[in-house]
Amino acid sequence: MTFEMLFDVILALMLVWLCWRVLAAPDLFKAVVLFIVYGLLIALAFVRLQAPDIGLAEASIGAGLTGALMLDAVGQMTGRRMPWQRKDEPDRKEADHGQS
Amino acid sequence: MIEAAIWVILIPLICGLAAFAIGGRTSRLLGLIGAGLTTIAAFLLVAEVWVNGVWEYSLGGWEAPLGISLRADGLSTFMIAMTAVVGLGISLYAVRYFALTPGPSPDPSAPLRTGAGRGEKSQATWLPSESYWPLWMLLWASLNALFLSSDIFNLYVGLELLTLASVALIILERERASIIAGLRYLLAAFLGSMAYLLGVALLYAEAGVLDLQLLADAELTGTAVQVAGGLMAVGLLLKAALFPMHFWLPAAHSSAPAPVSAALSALVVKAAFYLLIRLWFEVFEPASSIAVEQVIGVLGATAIILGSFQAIRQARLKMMIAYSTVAQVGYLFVMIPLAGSFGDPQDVWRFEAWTGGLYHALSHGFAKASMFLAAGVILSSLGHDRVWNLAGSAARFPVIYLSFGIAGMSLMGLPPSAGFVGKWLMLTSAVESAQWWWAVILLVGGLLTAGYVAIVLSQALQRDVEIDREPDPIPRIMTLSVFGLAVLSMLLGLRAAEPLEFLEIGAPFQTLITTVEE
Amino acid sequence: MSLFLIYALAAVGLFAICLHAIITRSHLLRKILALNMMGSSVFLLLIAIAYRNSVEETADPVPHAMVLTGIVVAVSATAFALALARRYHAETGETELSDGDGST
Amino acid sequence: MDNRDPLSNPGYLVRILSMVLSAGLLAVLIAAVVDLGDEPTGLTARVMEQIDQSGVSHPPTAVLLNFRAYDTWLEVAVLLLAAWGALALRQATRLPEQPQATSAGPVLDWLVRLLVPLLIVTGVYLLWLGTNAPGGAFQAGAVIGAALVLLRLSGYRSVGLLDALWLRGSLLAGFAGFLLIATVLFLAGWTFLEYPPDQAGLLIVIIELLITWTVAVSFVALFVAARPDPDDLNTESEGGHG
Repeated sequence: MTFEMLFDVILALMLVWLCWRVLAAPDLFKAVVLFIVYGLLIALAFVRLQAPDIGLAEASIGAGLTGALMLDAVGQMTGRRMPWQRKDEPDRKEADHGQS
Repeated sequence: MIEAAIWVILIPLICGLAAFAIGGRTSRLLGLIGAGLTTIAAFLLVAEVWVNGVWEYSLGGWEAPLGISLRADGLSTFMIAMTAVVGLGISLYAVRYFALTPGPSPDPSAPLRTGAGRGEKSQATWLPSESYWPLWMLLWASLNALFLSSDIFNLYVGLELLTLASVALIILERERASIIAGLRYLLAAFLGSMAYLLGVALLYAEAGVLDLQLLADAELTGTAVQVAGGLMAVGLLLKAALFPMHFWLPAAHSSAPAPVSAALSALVVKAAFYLLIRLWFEVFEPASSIAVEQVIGVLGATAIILGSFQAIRQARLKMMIAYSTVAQVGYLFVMIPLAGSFGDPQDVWRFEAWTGGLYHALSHGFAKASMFLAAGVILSSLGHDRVWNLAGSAARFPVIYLSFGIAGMSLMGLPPSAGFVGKWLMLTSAVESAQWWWAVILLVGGLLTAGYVAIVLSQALQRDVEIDREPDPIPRIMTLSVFGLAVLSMLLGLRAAEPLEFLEIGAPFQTLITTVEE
Repeated sequence: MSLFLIYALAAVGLFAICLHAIITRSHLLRKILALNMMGSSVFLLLIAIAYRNSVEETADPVPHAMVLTGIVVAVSATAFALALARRYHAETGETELSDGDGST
Repeated sequence: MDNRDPLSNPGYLVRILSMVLSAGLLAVLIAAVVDLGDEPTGLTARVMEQIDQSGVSHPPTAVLLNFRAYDTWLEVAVLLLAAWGALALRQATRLPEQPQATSAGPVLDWLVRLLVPLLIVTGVYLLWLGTNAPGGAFQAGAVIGAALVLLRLSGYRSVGLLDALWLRGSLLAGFAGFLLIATVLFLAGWTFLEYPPDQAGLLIVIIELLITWTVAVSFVALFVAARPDPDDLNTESEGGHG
């Protein structure tokens, strides 16, 4: 087994492990961060498979944009304040209050 | 050559786009124009295929393995024509539906409906009626695109387009129940798409082409092909809501506005069914097996029995009709073991079952659209759709209930309805192939259907009952489209010869067809 | 073992894990994450197939185009699902779909 | 309610059934992949044969925007529907601004001022690159969209500046461009979705430009519209919101 192939095997195993972690990590915020890492590694796998432009799309859309959407959603649905939310921005809770 | 098939996709897209861009009250006009022109184009296509046989077209001038081909055979054109007539009926109905108050849900507190359809200047907010037309046009276009496409990956994109348009229409009124139902539908359909796409990937890896005809000619067999077929079938069954993958359907179909419910039950479910039939009998025929086909048939039979029982138990009319769809979808899939590899290639009853299933799809399309539109009238006029509180309402809108009854007869399969023709063909096939168990299921299903239709009608026909409030008058065009669709589901049974002959054009049973005609 | 086989096996493994997660995880975000990752597992398989189909160092561009299309479709569906899930959460405070409609 | 363990248990039976199902699927899929083997199939050679007539020299771009342009067109429609569906969840026709607040702090502010132009330049470069090298409209649109989201998050005005008409126009541009070009050429007697060989390159560039802009705006719209507007909710306590 060549060194390069070893790299590919490790990358493939990391993908599987990350996927499992994303779906099993108790903390959703952590799960989304891992999801972004997963997206970047998928992009890396695409580059390894001679598809650099698709890797670029996966990194920017699959990991970047989807990750940002997910983070924003986690912020709302777990009540966690995200770094970009100002302190004076009305808290998410306010939108929910009195309804459940 | 006018290439009517291209226009069947282009017209709704152009009108939908214009309706998106302009918005406001103009969108309704554009939607109506789109519906009318698309119907005309659809029937031009029917004439073209009837005269010239199968129509094929390479998009962009790039021939099949490299480019994407469109193909209109009897089956495709049959579905396009059905979509056109049902779609026209739904469009005419929708013109006035979105002008009615208070809308389909008895929730007067929602502020968004103020001004809907009353012609007020409403630049600052999105109104459901305004979004309806462009979305409906896109839904229609995606249906036609699906029926015409001959490329398995293009079909995936078409399926996604159809799903997103459906969900956007379900949530049109922005009500809580419909948002939940839409979300569940979106997730289920997304899962189905992924299974389908994985199948496409395996199939491409095996065969190296994406075109349906080339795949069919390759007569594929082997593990990878069987797995691909299984994945694509499961994905499509999920989208077609075959038991036990129907969990998303009742809520989604019943919580949408009536014209949307009608389109979803009558047309959208059929698109997944159509695609499955096409793949099953053209591409995966050599890789299929009796056992798998019997399993699908059993699922269909279970859907018929359980779906009908659930329909009988429902307290809300729209929910009842939605469960009825679950049951009727079951009939469509009983066709698979009948038309499949149980018999020898030269057994004529396979072809009979195939046409029977498709004719059943046609009759269900008309009947179910009529029923959902009727339920929409009842709901918006009475302000509720509780089955046990319908007493006496038949006197208020007799034509609506008459239509409901006629459509119900077609669902039951009573002669001379179109439902009867479809069911009769499937029954004959079951008897001729000595698969009598399907015949029993078909008959029992008919009785159960009679059960829930009778509940509604017997309630509505009660006399001398106090009604909570005076129902609002119903615009004539709505009554007319409900009635028209129901009558068509009956008339198509009286004149079944031509449509059945039409289905033979390019059907995947060529050897059988010639024997029938000799 | 070829590069194709390594990544293709990883892809089907990812698909199976995601399926399990979609069935058993009830939190909406988790379901959406799993669906999205299921999509990228199929894309990985397609890219591996494209690599397998290489002719003289050029990978098959047809699966590449399919994946690019698929990525955009996946992000559209994901974003739409997120918008619906967030609206649902904001209205009810729920993070899971309840089986409220009494289906079997 | 929110602090409940997100991995709430659906019950043993479901988990075991799901495990069995997934494991079975995995076994079947592995068998399928092994069955496929390493024999190349596919359309590589055919694409390379015809690429000279496509108007672009980068194979994936040729497939996306010429050989299989129909897919790409429908894909833009999918994006349009998602953005439209998400926007239709809210009543307002314009995208709301990020609540105006104090600046994000000098460091972050500086970072944004640096990053945004960089991202936009990268996006345009990717678009230009796409005709003959890895890159393309969707990647470019995503990067520009990211720049716009960043602007928004740091309190600058971006897509909120688009009024209702411009917002619609931007969402529709890619789809409409395709539709217009295809319809006009079709009426002029060409095959549907066929480009005249001389103009193929130019037409593809026009379509790519439009798609880039649409993708960028759609992504921002999806990002913004995903946030529920408190005024839109179907609440039991009506009228409580300003």
